[in-house]
Amino acid sequence: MIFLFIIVPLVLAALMPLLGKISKRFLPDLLANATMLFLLVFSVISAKPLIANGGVIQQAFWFGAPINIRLLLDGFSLFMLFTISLVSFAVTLYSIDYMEQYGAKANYYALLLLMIAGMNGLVLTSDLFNIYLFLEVAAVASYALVAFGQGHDELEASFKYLMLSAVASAFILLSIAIIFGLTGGLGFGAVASGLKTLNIKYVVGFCSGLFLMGFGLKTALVPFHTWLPDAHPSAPAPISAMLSGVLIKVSGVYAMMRIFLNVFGLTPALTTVLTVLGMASIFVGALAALGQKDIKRMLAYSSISQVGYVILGLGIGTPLGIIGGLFHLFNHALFKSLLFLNAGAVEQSTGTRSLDQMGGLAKRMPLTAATSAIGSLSIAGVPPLNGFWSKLLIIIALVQAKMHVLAFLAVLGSVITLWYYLVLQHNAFFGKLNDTWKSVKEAPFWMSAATVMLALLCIIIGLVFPMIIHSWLQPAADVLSSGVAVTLNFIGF
Amino acid sequence: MHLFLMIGLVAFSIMAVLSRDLLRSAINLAVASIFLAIIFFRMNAVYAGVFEVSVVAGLITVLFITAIALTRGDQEVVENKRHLLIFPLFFLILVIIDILVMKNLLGKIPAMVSSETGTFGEVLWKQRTFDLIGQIGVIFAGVLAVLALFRQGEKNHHGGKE
Amino acid sequence: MNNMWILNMGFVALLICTGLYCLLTMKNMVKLLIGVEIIAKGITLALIASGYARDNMLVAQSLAITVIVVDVAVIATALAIIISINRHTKSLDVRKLTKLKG
Amino acid sequence: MNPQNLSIPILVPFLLALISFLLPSRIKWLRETVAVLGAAIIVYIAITFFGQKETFYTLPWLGHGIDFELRLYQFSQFILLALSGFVFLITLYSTVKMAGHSRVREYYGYIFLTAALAAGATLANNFVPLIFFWEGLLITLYALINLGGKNAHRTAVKSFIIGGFCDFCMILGIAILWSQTGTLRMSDISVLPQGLLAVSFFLMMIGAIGKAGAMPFHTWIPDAAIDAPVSVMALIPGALEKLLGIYLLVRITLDFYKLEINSPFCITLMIIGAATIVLAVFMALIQKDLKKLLSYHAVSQVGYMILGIGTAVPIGIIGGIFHMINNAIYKSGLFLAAGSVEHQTGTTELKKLGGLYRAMPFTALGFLICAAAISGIWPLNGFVSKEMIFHGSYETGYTIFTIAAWLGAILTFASFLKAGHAVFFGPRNPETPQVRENKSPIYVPILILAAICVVFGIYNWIPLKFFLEPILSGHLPAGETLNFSSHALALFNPIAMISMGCLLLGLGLHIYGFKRGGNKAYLVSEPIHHLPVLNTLYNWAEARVFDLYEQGIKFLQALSSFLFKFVDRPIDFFYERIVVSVGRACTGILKAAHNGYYANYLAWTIGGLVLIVWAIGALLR
Repeated sequence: MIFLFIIVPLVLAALMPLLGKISKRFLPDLLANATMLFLLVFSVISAKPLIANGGVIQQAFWFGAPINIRLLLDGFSLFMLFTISLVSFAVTLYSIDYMEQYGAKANYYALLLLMIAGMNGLVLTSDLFNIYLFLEVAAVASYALVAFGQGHDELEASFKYLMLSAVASAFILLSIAIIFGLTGGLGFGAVASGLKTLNIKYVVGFCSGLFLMGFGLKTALVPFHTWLPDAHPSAPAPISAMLSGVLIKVSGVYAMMRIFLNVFGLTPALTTVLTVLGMASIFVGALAALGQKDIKRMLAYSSISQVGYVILGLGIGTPLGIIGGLFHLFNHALFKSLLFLNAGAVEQSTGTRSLDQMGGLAKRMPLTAATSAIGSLSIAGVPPLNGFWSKLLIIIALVQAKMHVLAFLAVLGSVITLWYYLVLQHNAFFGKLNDTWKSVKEAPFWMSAATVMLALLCIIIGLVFPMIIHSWLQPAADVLSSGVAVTLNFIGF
Repeated sequence: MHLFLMIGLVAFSIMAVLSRDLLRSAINLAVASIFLAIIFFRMNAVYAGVFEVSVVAGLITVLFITAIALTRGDQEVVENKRHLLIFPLFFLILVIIDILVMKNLLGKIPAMVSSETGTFGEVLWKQRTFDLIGQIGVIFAGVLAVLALFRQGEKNHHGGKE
Repeated sequence: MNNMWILNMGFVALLICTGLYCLLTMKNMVKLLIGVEIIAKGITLALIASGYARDNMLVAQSLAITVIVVDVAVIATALAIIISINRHTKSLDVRKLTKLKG
Repeated sequence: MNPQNLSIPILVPFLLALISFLLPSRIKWLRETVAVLGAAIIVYIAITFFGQKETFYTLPWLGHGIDFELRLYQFSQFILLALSGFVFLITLYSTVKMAGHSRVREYYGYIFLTAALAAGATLANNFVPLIFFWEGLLITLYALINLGGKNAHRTAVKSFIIGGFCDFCMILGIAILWSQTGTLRMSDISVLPQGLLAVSFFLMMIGAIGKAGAMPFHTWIPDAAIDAPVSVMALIPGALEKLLGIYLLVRITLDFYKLEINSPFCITLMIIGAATIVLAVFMALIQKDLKKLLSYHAVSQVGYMILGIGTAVPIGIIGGIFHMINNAIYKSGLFLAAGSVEHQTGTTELKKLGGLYRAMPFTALGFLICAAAISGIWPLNGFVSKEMIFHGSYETGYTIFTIAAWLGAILTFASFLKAGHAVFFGPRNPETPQVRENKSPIYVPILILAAICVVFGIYNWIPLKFFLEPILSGHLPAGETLNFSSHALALFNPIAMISMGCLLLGLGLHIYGFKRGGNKAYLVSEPIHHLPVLNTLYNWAEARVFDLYEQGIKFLQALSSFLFKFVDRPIDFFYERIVVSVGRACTGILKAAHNGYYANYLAWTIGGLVLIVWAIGALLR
């Protein structure tokens, strides 16, 4: 039952406020973690065998009677489901200790679960309008979560995020309305076949421009990235991890790629625009990160830069590029959430996010420093960690596609990445211990558990990445690279 | 008639933007909503029209007015008067571009035939069931968001950064 | 029928641009929200117009209702944020919200 | 045997390493118990693996021939058994010796990690996993040396760089081999060393002998003898590195490349071997510190193995391999004995020791047997393997190498007479405190190793028949059989007579030096030390003139100061002024652009939209 992916977090989110009345901490902690663990295991054990022979459409049942909810599960959506579940499990684990300081844990978990339900719904649907709808579910929950601290910064960030995001959603919906007006359908299959018979490339181009802007804003592509450096640092650390780790990818990259590759079909024009935007993101993000003093803001800019790589890889549209892009998406989900969680641990222990005030924390927080070093090296693309392989795949794909200049620029961007991560690592964890932090303690158990888990995954995946590519990425990439054809098979829907 | 309603809709929207009093803006917006609702009725979209009137013209306006009342009394933000001059210019250019583009498009978009049967309820329940799940999610999210934002800090109130 | 759709879309464009103008130039946060609301109206109109053009009214209506519900949630959240900001800064001016930059 | 079981010898020590890292240090005996039991399990696994049929295991990994392939056959079974035996003995020994060390948790973790990596390197049947395990050993070695005293870090870096250089050569060699043969599966490769392949042979040979610690890649070993914990010395340079390095060398010379007797490759190997024997033993002779003396012998003995393998005649090769295992046994025994002495007296300087045989009878007994074995005294194992090497080198016709080996034998015996005399006999040094025998976990491993020395010497058919002859069995012309045990202990042939003569010479040398040195045993080598030409050479050697690493460092320092002035400064100017300022300017512009105004951000967004729609329109045209 794939439907459980949506309904379980939704029901639990509804129950959370009631549970919060009974038990302030224990029950919400337990249930939220149990849910995430269930989703993670479910996605690996139950859902994976379903797609052994390609995508399936599953119908939901209501008391034995079939109802009109048909969920599309294929390699791509399963891959995203797995990524979401993995990161959110780490995040809930981390939240057990971290969210104590904010209070209202039940409310927090309810919003987090809603966000996950929204993302899962987005990933599983096969209908344009539902994409918009579930995107909004996740987005509304994320506005509240960004502002969860109720401080001035949080509210300011959340307001800008909301206002820009609302415009983006509006443009996405406008584009959907136009397509609805042209084809009269909303399902992927109906739209794809309708557009095929209509042959109106300029209007489709206009619509893809609107989608690009809308989903690009959710993805934080330059020049639509402006909300991200405000919103991601202001959120509580687990939410930063969630937003940077998965939300921008699900509501941005997934939706964009699903529509462009499987519904519209990738045109050379789109490839050009996507690669240029990806490149711009890489550089703007990296250069802006270089000048940051706030550790979380630096990480946020770095997200822009890394998502640029993902878009660059996917935008090429060749099978290798798609694999590289998806792999980088997954890796970025791992190490960026790891780094945000570490930044949260540092902030909780020291009370500051400013890199200038830190220094030598490795002596007091060895585990945090070590995991953070793994994350930094991985994101900077140092072999044999996972980030290296995905960047390598993207660069090889660029060379294969005869885009040598872009390949060179991608390498250059990676060098800048290494630069500012060395700055981060050096200023925060190495060097002389600042006297202020003599009594700083290592992060509590669950927080360390989450970061260690992610760091270990970074290393293990770096070592066994061919297996990951074979079992998880290849089916996803097959779906994307087969283009519109795969969607037209579901035309009966 | 359709055209007049449309023009009315746009006009009240513009007034909502340009009006310097927030309360008046909100009311103008509600009026624009009513115009939209009438357009919906004329286009056979009865349910959407009812919803537009009750929710947008009603609920959202109430929300706006509550918010305005809650925030009033502090430093008032007065919009620049120049908008009264700039906006018509902007709007004129907009209309010209709009007319040119639309004229260009007239008759160029091919039509697709699609027909449907059943009643509104059937469609909503049988065909777009998934939307209902999404709606439930959005409503939950909105409610929880408001709860989260207006919660009284328990201990360790984090938001003390004024 | 098709030309009717294009005409409607023209008005949709006008509404959206009005909303964007509001978002771009206005100072008051509540006013900005009104701009968002105007854009939302334009989108709802676009949906209904599309359904009308394709004789797909029932689906279009259910879409429009969903959009309205979504809108309410977004507006409610936004107003909650605005009221919270107002508690901190005693102001509604969006131009004073520039603490996060760089 | 189930192929999947092949990964057990790698995974079990790895798990043990994890457990050792994670065990709480509060419970006192737990860690030691776990370590010893774990080591016993490793030995048990190795025993069950011994004598199994040849087994292959392949786990698909990167594709393109780069897979995780393991192979179990006679040779790797044997090496695996030897490895795990040493790990067990050293662990047992460490329970007492390392008990007071502050970082003992890391120590056991790294020991087991070393065991896992060494097992992996032994079993690997594909060059890429081999390199992976090989490099991993470099890292654990670095970490283990680092556990030592205050200068340990410098030595650790030195060992890391030297090892890294050798490994780099090996990787280069493997890369060439791959490009020429197109396969990375070790069991598939068998080529004639011609053209580029000859280059790759030399490169891989450097990797192998560098691991084994032959000249000129030996210089970190004497330094580590002082700085690293003695059990680490006994395990890694004493046993593991010899086993692995020589194992790889044998694989290279027997399997990967088909070498002719007396081909240039063999001559090169023999030259390296002979030079290593003689030069290192000269250095060993004059050492006044027991551990340092042993470490030079560790280098010198490698020379015998390389010489034996370089002869490319069956008896020489078998002798080399036999010498490898023998050397590992008695050399770790000697190191452990030195550690035992150090544990009680707190020093290993010969000058401060003396007459310990009464106080520490077991240590003394073990040391003496091992010392006799390394000197090649009949009927111990060292005698057997050295005789075979002498025979082998004599058969090639280049008698000069045999003579060099004999010279080495003379000096080895002399230096061990000196060491044994100075430590265990003679008058008690008044400075050394009252000592007594160590606890049994310290002397039992020493005695076990000494006992093996005796058994392998007298009953040399056991190792020869069970361990060594199967290795060569595939490489012989059809119909020929190997039987070395018949003449292994024969005293009455010219070569054995000469060897015995050499030992007498060594004894004479010792007595002469003892008289000259005023009856002070630690001074017996002074006459040789002060011979006219040798003295200068020794002085240079003490000043590390021959240490390629130190010289390389000096050269690099000179080069770097040159580069700093004439290359780096201009580049730095470019970098400072241009790259950084451009970067800073970009960052500044971007920071200014993100000014926090909502309208500004929205304008970007809408501008971007317009631009994109325009671009798509233009591109569609």
